[in-house]
Amino acid sequence: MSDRKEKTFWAVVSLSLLTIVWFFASQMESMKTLLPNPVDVFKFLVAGAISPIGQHNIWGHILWSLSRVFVGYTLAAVCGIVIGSAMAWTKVGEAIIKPFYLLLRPIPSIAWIPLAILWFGIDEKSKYFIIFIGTLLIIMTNVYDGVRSVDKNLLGAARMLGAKENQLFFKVVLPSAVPQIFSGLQVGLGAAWATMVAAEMIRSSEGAGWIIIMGQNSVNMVQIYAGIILIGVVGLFLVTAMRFLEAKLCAWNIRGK
Amino acid sequence: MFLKIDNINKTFTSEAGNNEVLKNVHFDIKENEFVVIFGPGQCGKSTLLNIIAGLEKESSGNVYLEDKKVTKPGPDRAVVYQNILLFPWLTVMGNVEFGPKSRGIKKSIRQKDAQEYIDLVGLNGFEKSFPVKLSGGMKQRVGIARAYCSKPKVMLMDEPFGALDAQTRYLMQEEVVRISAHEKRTVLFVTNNIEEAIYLADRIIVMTNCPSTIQKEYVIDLPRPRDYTSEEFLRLRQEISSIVEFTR
Amino acid sequence: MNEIKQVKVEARNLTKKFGDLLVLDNISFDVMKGEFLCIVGPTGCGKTTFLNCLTKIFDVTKGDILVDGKPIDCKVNNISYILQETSTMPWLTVEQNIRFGLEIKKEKEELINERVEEMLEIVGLKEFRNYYPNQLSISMIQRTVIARAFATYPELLLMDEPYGQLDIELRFRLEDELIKLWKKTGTTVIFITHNVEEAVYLAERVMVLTNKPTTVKEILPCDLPRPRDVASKEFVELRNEVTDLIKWW
Amino acid sequence: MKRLKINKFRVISAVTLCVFVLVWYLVTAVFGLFPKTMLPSPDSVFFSFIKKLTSTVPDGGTLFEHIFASLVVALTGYVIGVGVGLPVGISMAWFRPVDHFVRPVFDFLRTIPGIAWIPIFTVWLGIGLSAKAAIIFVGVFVGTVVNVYSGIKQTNEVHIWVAQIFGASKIEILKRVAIPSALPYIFTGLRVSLGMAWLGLIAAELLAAQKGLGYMIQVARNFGRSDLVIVGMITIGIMGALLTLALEFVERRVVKGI
Repeated sequence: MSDRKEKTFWAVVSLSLLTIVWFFASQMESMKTLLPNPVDVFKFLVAGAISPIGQHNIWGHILWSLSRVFVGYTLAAVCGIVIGSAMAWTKVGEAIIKPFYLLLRPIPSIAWIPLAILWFGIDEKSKYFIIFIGTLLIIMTNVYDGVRSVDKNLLGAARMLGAKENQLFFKVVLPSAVPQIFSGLQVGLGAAWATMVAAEMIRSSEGAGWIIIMGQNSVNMVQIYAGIILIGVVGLFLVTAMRFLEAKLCAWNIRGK
Repeated sequence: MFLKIDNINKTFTSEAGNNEVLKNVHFDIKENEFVVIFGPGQCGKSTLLNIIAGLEKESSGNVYLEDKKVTKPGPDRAVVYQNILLFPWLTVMGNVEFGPKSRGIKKSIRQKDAQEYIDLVGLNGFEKSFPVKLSGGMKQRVGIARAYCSKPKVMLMDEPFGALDAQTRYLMQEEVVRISAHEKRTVLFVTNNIEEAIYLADRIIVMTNCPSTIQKEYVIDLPRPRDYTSEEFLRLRQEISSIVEFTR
Repeated sequence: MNEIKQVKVEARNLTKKFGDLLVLDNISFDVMKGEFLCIVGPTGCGKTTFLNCLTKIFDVTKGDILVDGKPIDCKVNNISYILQETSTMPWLTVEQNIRFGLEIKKEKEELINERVEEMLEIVGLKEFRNYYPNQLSISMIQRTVIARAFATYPELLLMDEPYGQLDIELRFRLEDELIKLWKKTGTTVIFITHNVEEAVYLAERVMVLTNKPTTVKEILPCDLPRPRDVASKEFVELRNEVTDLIKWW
Repeated sequence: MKRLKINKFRVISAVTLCVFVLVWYLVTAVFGLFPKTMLPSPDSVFFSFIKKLTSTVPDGGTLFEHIFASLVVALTGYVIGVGVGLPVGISMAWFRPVDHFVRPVFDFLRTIPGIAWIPIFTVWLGIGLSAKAAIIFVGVFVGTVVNVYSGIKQTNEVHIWVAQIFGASKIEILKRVAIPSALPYIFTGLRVSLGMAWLGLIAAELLAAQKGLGYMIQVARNFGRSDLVIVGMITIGIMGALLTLALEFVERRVVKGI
């Protein structure tokens, strides 16, 4: 555990160092308009936590953003696991789904934004859709690879022990793919968060992405920086939460060893 | 006959050409007999075991278990593999009760049963451990308990100790003798280790390398536990080695 | 054996701790020049740690290792290492793998080429020189490793269960090949194995280690004539003597 | 027997695609269930595509001009991002002090999507090439560093031992062992960040641009030209796939034996 302490120590040292450099850089004349004082940014965040920026305070904005991610991501996770499994485990499923998968995969999620707006207007539905589509393909890819890479010998072992064909998928294939499905869910969550920020920056009246874009519109550098830090912190929190969940659910699979 | 291997041939066909691995393999096994198939190289032995297990299809010939033809895998035969093949996401208990569970046996009954076999292989106290936490020898014990727990008529053991180090291997051989004395079963055991063969077998079937055919049979009636250095043991070892091409 | 034997490697009071865990406890021994020493011990007794301490990959907590009376230094001493895991570099061809050690030692190009040809000849991989390891069988891979180790003409060769994963037939062949090379080059070999039969077949002396914390239990001379017969009475007796020493169950 | 089976599934794939296009055609061109601004018919998408090759309506550029503009921006950001990311990732993974100091900052910065930097970069660099390249740079940099770092970290210690015992120095081990063995990861990094570059590009062009594929679909959306939006998306997809293919071609040339 001293390893962990050491890590924390260096994290504190290097992040403080970054803040100090930032502080002195912001004091330089030439940087005045480009780099706000970190103290101001911090003050802005504290103030924003209590009194509203726009229609909500910071917590409200985060909740808005998280709710969008939650809806799009959950849908994508469910569909991704179901469709990905169908594509990997049944030949017919692969024949039907794979062409669409191959066609859609190279299109970045953000390129869907204009079409989404045409289809669903500028309200919540279009944001859900964009987050959904961006996350779906990532999760599908991982589920597909995970299910396909099931150890054939393990299937043989299960058959020898009397497992029937219809039991194999849920008893052997799916559990053995869990680590890879999980890493898909993890990457997918990061992508969902990023897509959400993009969607909010393009059209919204609340949320973490909105804070940044409002900062830009009102030429308020402090607000832009505060928004960016906010996005980073929430993203970090999401990643950590997923790691924690993974450690709980995949105790049998010691990853990275 | 209990288990009848009736003139099995097997040829693998690929773009590179035909690869004949089994040729006219024909023998019978009595109930509760411990038969070791011994032979050099990689060829044929495991394929034969897979055919008996129903995991691979013979090119010609038949396998009969209690006069019924074997066509697909089933719980009347259990395999203990060299690379063990535990389900890594299940605990020791979960692995051992896998067979009865997939046949829908009630939880209280199958767990009591599984516990007995876990105790038998000496893993009491490790029921809740996941396979990653176990050593190679312990994993193979789980594999053996899992195979026994599905109550097979025939145990097929495919070089089960090939990946273990020498000491663990000796220990596991002693364990197999102890366990099979306790739980009488028909065992078909494949190995390329001559000592292991003589130490374990009621009967040794010596096979040639590619394509594998039966070269000779030896009935071993030394009393158990056997002593690797006894006159008899060394004489047998010498004799069997001399008909196999690879020994030094 | 009428020449006077010199001490090649001298281990003095080797002690190694990982944190509070004592792995090696005060180990001392000598290896003679040109000797073939086998080290056996129960599974997980820290044999690999032991070997890694010899080469200072892990720093020892206490004690010294001397080669020819001076502290061991991989940059000065010419040492080769053969491991149990496949240690060929997968991104290099057979030939490039064999060149690897010579290039690090910054040998002259002509010498490198000469040695590579010699080694390819000895291990019989001439036609496979431009193959990558993933195109080769495990036996060819191990032979590449052996060629790489011998190519530098090492004064000291360390082997850590090099044949542990091979099937029995191949192991026999490579063991004989190793003996041939050892006799030819006169290098000093320290060979770690958990396979007692292998140890007794190869060694001039067998050193038995105890379970953790590892100490030296006994050093047995092993002077059967070569080629040795594994089924002979003397061989089996010696083997059992060693087996009894390492039994822990 | 086996060949016949493969054909069967090929047929299913082809039939599914045909049915898809047919249904699409029926609901749009024949039954007109959706307004043109929402879903164009497949044939109109096709003809728009042909026309867009030469036409500059409504966004002031032909398809090729937009592709070219996008490629210049994407590749500029990509090359710089990889150029900086490679040495940073390698030194973070190989030298402990660098790891200690840079890693925490990096771990924090990587959770911020490249898109979020857009307002800052537009203030710093305007809305020209450099701002967009900078946005792409961020994504590419992160993708490269993450993969290179884990690649170097996963160097098999056995290989390091071999080199150490032959007497190699730390720099020599990096050069001869760690980097070559990390090549597959490095290429994964290059591939992942190529995707990032393309994504960042579209985002940047949606928000601030006067040319490029992202700009094109944004303008098409404003005019309610769903057909052009889809043409743009397909082009974006095809270009992305082509770039990936090119990279994979290079990878097969460079990475051997692993």
